[in-house]
Order: sequence, then C-alpha cells, then structure tokens
Amino acid sequence: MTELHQQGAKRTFKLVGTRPLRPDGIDKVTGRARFGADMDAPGMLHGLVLRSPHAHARIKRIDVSKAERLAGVKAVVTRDDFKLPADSALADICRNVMAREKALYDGHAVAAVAAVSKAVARKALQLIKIDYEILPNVTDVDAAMKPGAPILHETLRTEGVEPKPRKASNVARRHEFGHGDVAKGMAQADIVIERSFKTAATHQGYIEPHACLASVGPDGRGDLWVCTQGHFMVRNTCAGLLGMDASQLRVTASEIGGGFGGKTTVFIEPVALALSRKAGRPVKMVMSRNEVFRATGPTSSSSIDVKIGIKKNGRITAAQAELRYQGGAFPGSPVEFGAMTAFACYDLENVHTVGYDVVTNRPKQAAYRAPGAPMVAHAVESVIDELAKKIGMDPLDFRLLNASKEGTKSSFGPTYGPIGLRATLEEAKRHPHHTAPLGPNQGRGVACGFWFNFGGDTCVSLNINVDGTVGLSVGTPDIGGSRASMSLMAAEELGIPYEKVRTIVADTASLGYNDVTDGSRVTFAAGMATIKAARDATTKLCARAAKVWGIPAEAVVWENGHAKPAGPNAGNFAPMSLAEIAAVASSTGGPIAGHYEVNADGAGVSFATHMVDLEVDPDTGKVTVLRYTVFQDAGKAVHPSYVEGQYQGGAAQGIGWAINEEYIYGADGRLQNAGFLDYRIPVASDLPMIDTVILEIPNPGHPYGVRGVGETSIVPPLAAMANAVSAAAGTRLTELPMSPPRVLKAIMENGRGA
Amino acid sequence: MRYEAPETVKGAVKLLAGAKGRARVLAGGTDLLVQMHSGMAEPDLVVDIKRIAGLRTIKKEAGGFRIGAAVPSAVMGEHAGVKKAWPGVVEAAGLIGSTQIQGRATIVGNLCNASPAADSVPAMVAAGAKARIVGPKKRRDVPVEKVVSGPGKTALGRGEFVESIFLPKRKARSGDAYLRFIPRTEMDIAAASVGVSLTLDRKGVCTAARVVLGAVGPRVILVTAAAKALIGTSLDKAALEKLAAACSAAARPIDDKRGTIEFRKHVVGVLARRAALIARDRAKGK
Amino acid sequence: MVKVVLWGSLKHAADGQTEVDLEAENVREALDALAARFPKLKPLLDRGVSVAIDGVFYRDAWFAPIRPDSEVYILPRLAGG
Amino acid sequence: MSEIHVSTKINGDAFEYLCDAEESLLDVLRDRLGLTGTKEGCGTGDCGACSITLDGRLVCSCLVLGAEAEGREIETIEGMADGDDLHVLQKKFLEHAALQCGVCTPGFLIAAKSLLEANPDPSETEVRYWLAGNLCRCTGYDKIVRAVLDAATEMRKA
Repeated sequence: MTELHQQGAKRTFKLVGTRPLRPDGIDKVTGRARFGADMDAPGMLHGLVLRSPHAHARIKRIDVSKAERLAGVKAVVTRDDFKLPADSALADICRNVMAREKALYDGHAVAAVAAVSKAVARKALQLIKIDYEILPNVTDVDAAMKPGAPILHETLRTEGVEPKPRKASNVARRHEFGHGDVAKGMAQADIVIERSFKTAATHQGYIEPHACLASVGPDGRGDLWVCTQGHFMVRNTCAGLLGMDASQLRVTASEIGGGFGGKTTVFIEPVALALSRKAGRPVKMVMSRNEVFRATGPTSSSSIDVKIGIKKNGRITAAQAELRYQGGAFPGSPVEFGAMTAFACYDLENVHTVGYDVVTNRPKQAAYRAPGAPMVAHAVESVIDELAKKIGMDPLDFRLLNASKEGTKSSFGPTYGPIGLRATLEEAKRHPHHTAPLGPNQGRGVACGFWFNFGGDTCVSLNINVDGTVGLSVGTPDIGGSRASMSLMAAEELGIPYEKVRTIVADTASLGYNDVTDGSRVTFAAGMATIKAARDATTKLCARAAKVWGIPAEAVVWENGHAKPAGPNAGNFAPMSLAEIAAVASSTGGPIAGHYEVNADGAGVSFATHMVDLEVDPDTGKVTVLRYTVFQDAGKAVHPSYVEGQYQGGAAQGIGWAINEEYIYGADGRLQNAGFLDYRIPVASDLPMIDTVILEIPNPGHPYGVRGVGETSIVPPLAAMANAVSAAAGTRLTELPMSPPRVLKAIMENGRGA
Repeated sequence: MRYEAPETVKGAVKLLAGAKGRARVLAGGTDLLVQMHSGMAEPDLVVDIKRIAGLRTIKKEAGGFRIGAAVPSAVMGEHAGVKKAWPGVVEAAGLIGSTQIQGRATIVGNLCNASPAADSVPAMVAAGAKARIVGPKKRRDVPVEKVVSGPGKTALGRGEFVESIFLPKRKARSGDAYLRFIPRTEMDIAAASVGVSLTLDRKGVCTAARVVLGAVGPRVILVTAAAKALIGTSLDKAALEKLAAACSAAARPIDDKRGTIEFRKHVVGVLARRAALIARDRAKGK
Repeated sequence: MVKVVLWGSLKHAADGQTEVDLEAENVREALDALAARFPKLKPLLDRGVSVAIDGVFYRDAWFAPIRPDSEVYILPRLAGG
Repeated sequence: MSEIHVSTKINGDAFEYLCDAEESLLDVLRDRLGLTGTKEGCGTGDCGACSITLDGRLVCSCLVLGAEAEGREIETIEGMADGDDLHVLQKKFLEHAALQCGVCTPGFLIAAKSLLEANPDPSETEVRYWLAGNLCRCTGYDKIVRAVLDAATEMRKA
C-alpha cells in the first residue's frame, strides 16, 4: 500500500496525481497490442544469426557457399557486408553486431541468413563453415587486469593515466572523482573499515526478446518495425552502419516488452536491414532467449574496494573507493557513474573514487537501470551498515547524521539543490516497519541510493481536433504507462477530460528527434514538452478566441479548458471552450496544434531508502524475503500507480540481483546459464508484497515538480538485502549473489551456525 | 520429422521398433520439446502416446495404483486416492516445473528423461515403485531404479517404452515424503533432493525405511546406511544425525551452476532429516 | 572570470589541473576556452560531456548561461537505463 | 516433408490448419493463425508468456506440438473477453495497474483464469505459487497478485 507525503507542493492539480486507466490498457489485456515479434509483411523472410561458440577466437575464414545454395535461402551476410564506420563508438557497435577479425565472446554474431522459413534458415546456419583459431579467454574483471591476461584489443591503450601507456591492456579507461584530502581525513578517524566486494553480471531480463521487421527497397528506402527504447536512436545508428540517409529509414517503435536499459542499443536491427537489402524482401528477426542472454547486454560485473573512516560520534571523516567494472568485449562499462554515485548520499569533506573500465570476453554490457550505481551502493552501504553497528548507532540515524542535503557539495562535485534523501530516511524511521519485531534467523537491512536522472532531446506535437479532442504525438516508447501520464499532463494543462486525449508514439518520420526512453527521463522530459506543447496550443486557442471576439490576443487567458477575456477591460464575452474554438478552427485560420522541442535540462537528482526483513535458513543458506518497503522521492507522482510500479519493479530486480541472478561462465568462457531456468529471476512466490511510500519534494526544474523515478529504485536493494542477510546470518556477506551455497559457507565458517 | 499418434500400445511399439533413425516417445513433452527447441534433440520420428486410452488413466490394482504413462502430474495431484497413499510421490510430481508444466509433465517422462535431478524419481524409488515396460518382446516389470542407467540414458531397448508406473499398496503405519533444495521457491531444478518412505510399529519405532537421494550423483542413490540409521529408532535426534551423515557420505555430487559439492553434500543431509520427520508424521496419521 | 572544475580523469589532459579560471558566459564558450587552452582536452570534450552549472546537469546545451559566480563542473556524459 | 492437417477449436471457433511435425502450437497460433496475443518469452516453458488452455488444462503452448491439437479445444487470450465485455480479471488488471510493459499480461491472465476456475478463493500464497511459472520483470508481482485476489472476490460475489 502506498502513502503519499507532499512537501511544499503549491499547485493543486485536477488530474495529475489521479489514477485513471491507461489508454493502451485494453489492447494489452486482450492480446491486441503489437509487440516486436507481432508484425508480418507480405513476402516476408525469416532471419537467423549464427553465433560464435567460442569466447575468444580469430575468425580465419567464413564459407557461406553451401548455405547460399540451399533452396529457400535468399541472403547471407557476414562481416564483408558491413563497412566499418569511422566514428569509434559506431565502429564498436558495428563490430558487436557482426564479428570481424575475432569473435570476442560466446554468442558473438558471425553470420546471418534470411530464408523463406525459420526451418530453412536454421538448416542454412548449419551449412555455414567457420574456421576459428581459438584464443585464450578471460571473463573475470580482476583476472583481465592482471599482467599476462589475454588481450582482447591489440590497439587498446588505457585512457586517463599519465604517461600514456605504450602497451595494450584490457583497461580501457581510468576515471577519478573527489574532493578534499582523504589521507588527512582518514588520519582524523577513530574507526576505519576497509572491505572488498564483488557483484555478478546480471541481465535486464525483459520478457520480450529483441525482435524486428526490416524492409529495404531497391530505391534505398527502408522501414523498420522494432521493439526498442528509442526508435530515433535505432534509425540514426542503423543509418550510420548501413550508409543510409536518416530520412530514408523510417523506424516505428512497436509496443515494447520491457527494456530496463537493455534496449537502448541495436543488435539484430542492422543485420535485418542488411539481409533485407540483399534479399530485396522484408526480413523478420526474433531472438531466442538463449541469444538474448548470450549476445545482448547484461550489466557489468564488479570488484570494488571501499574504505570509510568515522569519528566515534558517527561523523564520516573520509571515504574512498576503487571500482573495477568489466563491460564485456568493448569499452564502455558504466564505471564512471559508479565512481560518481558511490558516495552521493553523503555529505563529505574528503572523498575520492577511482574507476577502471575493463574489457573481457563477455557480451558488451548494455545500460541497466541506473547503470553502474547499484554495485557500488552495495559496497558503500555495506560498510556504512557495519560502521553504524560498530558504534551502536541505528543505521538510519547514522545515515541521517551524514546524509547529503541541500547545499551539500556532492561527492561528484556539484552542489545539491533541494533533495529528498533526509526526507526518505526520516519517513523510514517513522514507519512501523522500522520497529516491527523480528523472529529468530531474521534480519533487517536498510540502504540508501542515488541516481542522477536526465532529460535530453525531446519533441512533442499536440493536435487539436475539430471535435474538441486532442491527439498527442510523443517520440518516446511507452515502456511502463507513459501514455497515461502524458495524457494526464496534457489534459491537466488544457483543462479537458483525460479521456479526450489520445497519446501515440509517433514514428521517426512524423516527429523530430527524441532521445531514448532511458535515464528516467520520459515523465520528466516528454512530460515537460507535453505541458509546453499544450501551452503553445492554448496560446493559439486564445488567439483564435481573440479573433472571434475582435480583441487583442494578449487580452485572452486560458482557464479551466476555456478561453476567457483577461478581465473586465478586455470585454464581456462568454468563455469559449476548447471544443468551441476547435469547431471553428478552419474558419478562424486553420488547424490548431501545439509543438515543443527541447533538450531538457534540470531533471533533478533522486534518492531512495529501502528497508527489508528476511529470514536465512541456517541449515541451507536460503534467503526468504519477508517484508519490503521503498521510500522514494518522486518530485510529483503524475500517475501514482505507475510510480509505485517503478518502485516495486526496481526493488524486485534488486532482490534478484542480491540473491540469485548471475552470469555463470565456465573455464572455456561459455555462458552456462543462458535461459530463465538457471538465470533465476524472482518468481511470484519468491516475493512478498512490496510496500511503497511516495515522497514529493518538487523538482524546481519541471513545471509540475516531476522527478524521474524509474532507476533510483534499483540502487538500494542490493545493499539493503546484504545488510539484512548479514544481520540474520551473523556474518558479513560481501559477494553477490548471496546464493544459498555462498550464504551457507559464510554461516558455517563465521556465522551463528559455527 | 514424422509425428505419429497411435491409439494402441501395439501400434506405438510397432512404430518405435520399425523406426529408421532417431525415434522419441512424446508424453508430456516438457523435456523433449525443450531439447528440440535448443537443437539438442532432432528426432526423425515422434510417437505421441497420449491418444492411447489405457495410458491416460490411474487405476487401482492390488491395493496400489497403476499410473499410465500419459497421466500428467496435475491429474495425479487431483487424485484423492494416490494423494492419500503416496503423498510424497504426488508432491514430488507436483514440483516438476510450473502449473503450466504440471498440466503436461508425466512421471514416466520424468523418469525416462533420465536427469539425475528428476524430482519424481527419488520419491518413486523410495516408494518401491515398478515401471512396466512394453516392447517388441513381452511386457516386463522392473523396479524404477533399474530404468535409468546414467545421465540421459535408460535401460530401455529398441522399440521399448514405459507404459505405466505401479505404486504398491501402502503398508499400515507408513508414510513417505519428498523434499528438494532449489534456490528459488519454484521453477528450478533440484540442487539436491531426498525421498523417504518408512513404516513404524505401534510404538512408533521405525521397522522399515527407504531413503533415496537425487541430484547428488549420476543416478538416484538408494542409501541403505541411511535406512539403517532410522530402523529401530523413533527418529530421535541421534538417529536423524546419523541419517544426515549417512546421506552426506553417500552423496557423490558435482560442482556446477546449481551448487557446489560441499553445499550439496551438506544440504542432502538436512533434507533427509526434514523429509524423514514429515514421513514419520504421515505414518502416524498426522 | 568563472572557475570551471574538471573531473579527475581530465587532469592529465589539462596539465595536471582540475580547476581552471576562464572567461565564459555560456557552456560553449567554456568548452571552447578549455579546448583552446588544453588541446589534448579537445578530443575528450568532443566525445561528449555533461556540464553541471549550479547543480543542474546539461548535455549538449551550448547556450546554457554561466554567471561569474556560477559553480561549473565538467563531468562525464550522463547515460541511463 | 508434407504438412500435417489439424482440425481444432480455438476460443469456441472451429479452425483447420496445416503445420510441420516439429512446429510448436505457439508457432502455429502466432505465425499461421495470426493469434499473436500469445507471446514467446523463452520457448522452453520457463516464462509462461505463451500460456493457453488445452482441453481446459493450463499449458505452455511452446511445449505443445501443433499436431497434438487435433480434435482438442484451445483457449487463448483473444477469447478471454466476451466481445466488448472484458473478463473480470482483465478489468482488475487495468484497475490495479497490474501491467507495465504488458508482454507477460496475456499469459498471466490465462493462468489466473485457470486458477480461479480451480480455486475460486485462493490465498495470496496460493496465487503466488500458481503464478510462479509466469515471469514478470516489471512489476515485482505486487499489483498482479492484488488484481487476482480482487478479481476472485468480485467473481465470488457474482
């Protein structure tokens, strides 16, 4: 159940903050909604990818001649069909979607076919001959950093170190953040705790595998239907990889069956376009679950050292961390975000973090909900918990004593504006969960988390229809109810009923560029653009009314869905409703539409505190979650049900990350659990209800005070779980997942069972 | 691939015996179709036995029950008689996969897939169940533990398949139980499992027991020392400790993605203790 | 003059400095001034950065105003899931 | 290889189709009959997105061969609402915001319907275990479980 706590909200809303049914709901409960794999085209072929079974191998020769000769095969593509782009980021994507000199991980694409049926395509894959020279592999981050480790890229030199290295290394970049003097701060400390932590790579685990339908004609015009978090990103990336004009590639976003960051890049889309171009027919590609695990981005696995010093009274004097994240076969792990967010919750004089971005023979990591932050929060919040215990202070009080607040110089530099961290901690302290009794073998854990959120490029169009209804076009795929929140904000601003607005996700030819649905940005940025587009429309509506009345446009205001004379001096006219103005639009100057384009800034950072009770079976090490409460600042909850949903979903994913989920590699570098059977995401019977408390500390950067909520909720749970398991087991757990074998071992060696 | 759905056992045997290439029996299909999906199995012939009327039923026989090879776990779970007599077997069958899998999966399929971690097998072996094998030669009944010869391998000959499982008459004052360890609450393959069936005398002293381990060796392990630890006791703490130690000692697990050797050896003992107590309570009619 | 703070990793490309005083009234002027003073910084800045002005993050916002007393941080380009 | 002719009933209507011997019922529904409301999340029976009922029994259609459906009755998400009248479960999923992305929703609805037919008054635990074969990555299951419990209450009243 949810509680709402508003602080300083000035504006009263009619619709924002209510819980209407989502406009795409009927389609989604009746099976009518069309997801990535649900679209067909006349003459369509089926495309499949051949993937490397080796973690690291030189590709000496690819022979596709037999496959090409198989009846029903219409096209085969390999590295030879992709020209390596000059831009280095695009070149990495190109190498990731189709291996070139080397296969860099188990599952790396090496060829693809398009055939008249899936069965023929499968047969064709078996006819492709690849000569591999198998190379030594490395999948562990610490092993990859050691001298003598197998090198993935001979040309890679570590950036961010001086002097610039001359030898190739698997360390792509070194990042550094902080302020003050950590050595001095540590010297002032009465107690210092230093520990090392590890977290496993986890997959976003969206239920819908990647899927697309590509069609490229001989005139070079293309269409792509795809499940993605950002169809404009898909268009630009694919156009770049295939040498097409952006204008000639129209990308339509299907309904999307989850993404959590994993659908913010491309995998099969450029391959499907290349196959279609070669075959001259539409090509549909749908990944299997096995391919999703082996070849799309999980997040980084990590290895982290944390050291924190405190005075006896609990005040932190210094904090430092070294973070090592492997991001798979290409540079780009989110370690810089890890290093920036590590101590973001604390008001520190002396803080220093260093992050290493490391490549290994694993799939290229993709963004996953607050990329880089949960792992380091796990490490830092574990040490914080231990320090609080050491001085006998309540963990919430300890955090309140040290928490960041408005005016704190953040650990990554900038000074915070109004933030909600302390509010979440105080709310947690007041909550009955905090004082509920615990039974034997049970433990309670709390942890805090931070995420930046961002805005980004956003373009929205709002059309007033002659019947007084409104069509709203946004360019951000609806991944969790955003059509409902956009409709709410448009209706609020226009002063019309929610049901009168229909929000659609427009294709890339119908709207200006929109950044990907990520960074918790949609309700914030697309919401802001929607509000501004609605205001643009009301300005025009007022102008039309002014024309009708024969008074200056400035003398008309928009109120409660009506144009009204601004005051008695403006004239005495009966207010005109939106519908009345719309009905005469053609006669007063033509169609009426509102637009807004912006690179949205001022997203407003977000904080959360999580609290969990769980029980550890001392005989088996199994963890059972008993109670969970999320306290998070939403700025303003536009549709509280979907805000709660984000909180609950983040917590559930974090619970899975904490106790069961992990990428398991053998010595051969092959992924051993590429399926939902052994990659164990939480099932319904694993979880209790997840209680949520929505706090509303308005974001000054948004007209309604909205902050993004999607990502922060996955930052605290890893640590909250670790703190609770450690309390229940009577020994500190430092490695995720806290799987039963690991927990049992800890108990038998150090814990209560010993 | 050819798909056939004969309506008689004879017809099925003929198809299987006469098959050119790889032939597979399709009962619930919850293993076979997964193997086909991943390319691990590419049969030339699939013989669907669900259209054979006699294989879809549970029949009373000699005080026990004969369970047809095409009876899904869900149907077993709805059968009051079997549930009452062999709750451990029914629970084990009820742990195979999700509700959806339960609607299809059969204990015969579970047995013949020959996975070391098959849930229903330790329970069936503990119960002293027999498999009835049909084939080109005459029918034969063999103890369930003799059907599997190794991981993925059975002792079935060409043209043979298991037609039914016979669960014997439940002796007075006896009970069975099955427990497995999985990291989640559902949907996982056992990392270790134990089936226990035991009989008590009027005073509550154990007179007979069968203790069977799953997922801790290439095949299920019937542990005589574990049974001995129980017999002659009323399952006091010392007996249970001995039971656990015997099970841990008998286990021959491997390290893999589902658990470590040391974890499995320990947990199989824990499960044995817990399962034995459930079986005892059932024997006492609790 | 405004004080611009570089995140730690950039100091190698900026003669070891993390704090630079320069003349700039907006983000573009600040980035241009940095690139002009430290040519080694230019490719790193071109790859994309975030600029935090008085606690608010900007990506690619050339004309976001900077006042002489503004707190200005050059930070890695933010991304999200 | 010639295709197999199958006659079956889907959502009360008679259907005939041809399929390959190795083709799953899921592929038949989606690719041959255009019933794409049934989703594929894994193809191995681990996610429940392809849930349907076969002769009234809840199954994963990815683990059924198309050929097996001969003479059987199939129910899919497309048959759940009665024309424009949504099933109580469908209404409750919407009211409780029990879906975010919605791709697992058809499977959950089919599985939940099957639960309430077998057990009209399930406890929270019973709901959770019955639905354990349906994966949802968005919601943490909270709102789904509440929607099912609420639907059960309403259906008992009716």
